Amino acid sequence: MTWISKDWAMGGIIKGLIVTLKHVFRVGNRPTVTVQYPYEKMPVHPRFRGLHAIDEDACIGCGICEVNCPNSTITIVKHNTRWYPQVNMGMCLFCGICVDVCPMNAMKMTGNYELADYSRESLIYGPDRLLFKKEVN
Amino acid sequence: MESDELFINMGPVHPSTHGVARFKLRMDGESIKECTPVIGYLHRGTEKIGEMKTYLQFIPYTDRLDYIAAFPNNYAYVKAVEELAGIEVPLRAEYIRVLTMELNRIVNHIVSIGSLLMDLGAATMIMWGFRERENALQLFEMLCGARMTFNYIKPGGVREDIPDGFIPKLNEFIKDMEKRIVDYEQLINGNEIFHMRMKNIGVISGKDAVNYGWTGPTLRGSGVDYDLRKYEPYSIYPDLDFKVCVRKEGDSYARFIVRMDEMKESLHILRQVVDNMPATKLISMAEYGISPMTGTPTAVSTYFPRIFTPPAGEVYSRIEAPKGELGFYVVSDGTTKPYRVKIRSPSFCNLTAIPSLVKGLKIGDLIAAFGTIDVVLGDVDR
Amino acid sequence: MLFLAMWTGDIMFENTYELIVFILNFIGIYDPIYNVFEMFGLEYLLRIIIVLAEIAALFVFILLTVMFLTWMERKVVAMVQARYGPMVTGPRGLLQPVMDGVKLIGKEDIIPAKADRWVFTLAPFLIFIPALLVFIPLPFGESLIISDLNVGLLYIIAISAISPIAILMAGWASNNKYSLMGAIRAVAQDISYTIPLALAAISVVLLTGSLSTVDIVTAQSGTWFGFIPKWFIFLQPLGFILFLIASIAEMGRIPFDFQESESELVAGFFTEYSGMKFAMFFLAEYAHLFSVSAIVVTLFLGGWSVPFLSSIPATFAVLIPIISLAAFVIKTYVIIFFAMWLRDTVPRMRIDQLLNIGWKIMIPLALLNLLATAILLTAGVF
Amino acid sequence: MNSAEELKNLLPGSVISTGLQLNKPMAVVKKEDLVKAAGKAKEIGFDHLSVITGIDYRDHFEVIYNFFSYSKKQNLAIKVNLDHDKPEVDSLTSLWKGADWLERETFDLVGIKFIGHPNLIRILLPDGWNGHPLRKDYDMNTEQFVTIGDNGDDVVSPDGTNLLRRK
Repeated sequence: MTWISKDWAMGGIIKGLIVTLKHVFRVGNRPTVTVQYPYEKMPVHPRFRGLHAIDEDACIGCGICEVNCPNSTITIVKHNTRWYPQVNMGMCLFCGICVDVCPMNAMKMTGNYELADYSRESLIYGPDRLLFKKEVN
Repeated sequence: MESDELFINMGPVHPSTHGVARFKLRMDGESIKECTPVIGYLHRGTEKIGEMKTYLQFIPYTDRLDYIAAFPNNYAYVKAVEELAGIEVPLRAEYIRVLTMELNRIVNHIVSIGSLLMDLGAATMIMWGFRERENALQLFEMLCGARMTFNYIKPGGVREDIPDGFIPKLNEFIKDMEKRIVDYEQLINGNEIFHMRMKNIGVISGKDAVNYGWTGPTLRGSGVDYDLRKYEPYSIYPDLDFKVCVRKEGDSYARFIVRMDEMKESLHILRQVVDNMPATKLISMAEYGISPMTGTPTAVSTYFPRIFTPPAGEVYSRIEAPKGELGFYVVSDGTTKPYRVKIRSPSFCNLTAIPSLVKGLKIGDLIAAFGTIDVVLGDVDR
Repeated sequence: MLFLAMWTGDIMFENTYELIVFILNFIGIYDPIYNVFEMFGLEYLLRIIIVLAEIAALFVFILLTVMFLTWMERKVVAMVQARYGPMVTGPRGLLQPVMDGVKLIGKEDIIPAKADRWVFTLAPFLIFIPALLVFIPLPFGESLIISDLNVGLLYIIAISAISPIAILMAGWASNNKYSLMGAIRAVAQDISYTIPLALAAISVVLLTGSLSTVDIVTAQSGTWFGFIPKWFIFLQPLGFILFLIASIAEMGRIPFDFQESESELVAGFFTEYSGMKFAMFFLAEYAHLFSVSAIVVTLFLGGWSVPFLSSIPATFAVLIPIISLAAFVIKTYVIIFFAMWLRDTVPRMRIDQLLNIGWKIMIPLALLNLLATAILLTAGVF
Repeated sequence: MNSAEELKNLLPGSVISTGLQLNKPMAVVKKEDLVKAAGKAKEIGFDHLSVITGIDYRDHFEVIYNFFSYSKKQNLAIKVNLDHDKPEVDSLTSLWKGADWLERETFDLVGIKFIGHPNLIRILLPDGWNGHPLRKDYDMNTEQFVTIGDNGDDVVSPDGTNLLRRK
């Protein structure tokens, strides 16, 4: 006789049905929250750690970022007579230590997160794809 | 009735093993006669990596242990290093750390409850949970630039101060979350089918739970009133008012309810943290000219040299992570790299009990019990 | 005016064939065509062509409905879960089922190496064809019935009892333990829930004294006291609830989706199927959803009968077959929506609990309901 | 008096020395008497075995057991020193069921044998793996590849030429 209980009224399930119905009709601040990703994008916060960017004038190619990178992602390569970091995005942890340790504050991370590519070679971002010039006011 | 035994290999690729856990099941029809967990599919040698990287470089790897809730991992390691080197931390930084960790506890419990319900067949909860989790992840992104692998808590403080507009958004989240928890409770808590699936399933007594080395919400579900935040307080937890959520039953339902209650307690803690946070002048990276990790103390970080060599010694430091007791055993030999890093991960120790927990139950119960133990395979395999 | 005569009962059609003949006659082209066929002594061929045409129309209707149902399912789930659902293909994703079909046709048809090839190939057909055959004696509207069998209800129950065989074949032939367990579960569930289903249906048969679906619907037209529709749901509330629960179990949907139980048995009995064979299982599942909902409507919600239609002005009476079809479809969709809505709310039960409820609660209650109906009927209350 | 000294008072013969592991009391115990000492610790209330750590110090091994008492809210660490040639110590699985996996993990990664363990096999790495990774003399330069053998078991081999691997 353990089967006979007040659970037979299914009060809990009815409660749950009401809550889900409220969602179906979007009653009381229960809006659709997803975004149609490829067509619209969520805003990226300014501190977002995405693809690197290197200030062309500030970077002195000292290699501190290379030494401090946990995954040995960064190598210093020659680019137009000067030395700049090259970042292998396939191995990057996006930890931001390279940004923290840069003595010239030349490295920063941008909000670009769409880094998928077709080959491992194209994931190695050389200085030609990372450098930017700070605008002089 | 005697029948032939059926051997089933559940996992490592299976919808409800939360990643790559594998169970070798010896079945009698639908009942489990013996369950042997096989782990290690996600083993990345984190402890070996810890020996090979400097103290600062290892922090991003701790993010990858329990990737659902990464702030406590950061903090547990950093706390060990700080104890080893005797580093003082600004009060504001401690408040920010507790803020992030409690927010992360909510995120963890949302994911835990959601995936439990999804394993039981009700996919709605995880979608609702991820709706709120998204808001929390937005807050994390605002705070430290990453959504799951933060690398935010550093020895001596945190990486950056909280940005403008963070606190109002956090308050909004707290207010929103309170309403959502009511929704969750209406959806799940009273559901008769849920009761049938969870009550008196996977029962473990408090004594056994302690013997198995269970910690966290799973232990508190068995009636052991224990929370490191309360009884071995660290950071600013002594100043905060919160209660430890305990249930006596020790079954799957009790563990679930403990998580529900802990979310509310975490919201309560968050509100206190927001109210009591010491106001200091915000020093942003841009304002400062150079970043805090280059060796200059800021409002949220004390002096931390780039070449950091703590004195030789060993320390075992533990915190109450969302899944249980997370400990780091760090041995230093006075060089820039730790001599040995041992991670006591809660998921690993909680998973130990699964064979005895599910003996004689059905496959569906194995999934329910496994869901309430709440493991993350990155944390189990390390 | 002939339609009006038809509605008022002066001219009744047994089935769609006679309706088509009548319409062709009304337009005035039936006799010339008939004469052409008679010239070659092939009158029966005309009959066959008409029947084939109406069966083709039925199947197209069912397939379109099923495709729409897959879209609707996803949309309802999305609405509950605060999402959009399919949005890209067609207006609001309406063409998504077409794209799914195209994708599934393009997929490789994999037969596992150790599978029983013939049984493996036969099973999807054996489950798909009965799912369509069920619709033969179902009245979609006034005169819209392929064949009004005098044992219509028996036929429906008998045909739907074929699907466990197909499921068992699929599960066995896949040579996969998950498939086999899913199949065994499905068979156990189907057998235990067909009995209360049939018992609840017999209570309705007692009220009408006929197994013919048309008679059952006709008995439910009209109203009591002018405002309560004469639906059997009001005479048989318990029977309706039992029938609804049993039919959700027959459909194999959450909370009774043991044949699939995604999180336990990966995908149940069709784990190993791919491509078009998988699509046939998928379509059969939704055809089943539609047919079972239609049976619920036929037995308890008055079928195509519209209670207050007699007050409609005679000038609109031409529309009555269409109105009756619309009424039937709307009622069916209400039941389908309920099934989808329930699916998003509750978790799955456990197989032993399901069987317990089936044998210990549903069957005694159904028998009790039958007894009560018989006594009240004999006493002359109904 | 901290908990390590309490243990020394109870078992003067087994505890070699007491000290502090930074801020937590620690007792160094003879390796033969580990089960006795741990059993005594469990008796006086240290019911939670938090972690088992094995450390390779090149000349010797150390195994450290961290305990906690739920009733007293106190910590205790027990350390045993093992020879480098014969890293063997008694298992604590008879006292704590939770020690099972922790010991297996220590065996797997550090290579310390726990005598009396019911099922001392590798847990994180596949059976047949060469070496114990957390030893200081572990060969980091040899790659080992894991494939599935004919009967479904993991097969470890240093030869990865047959694997589908892109460079």
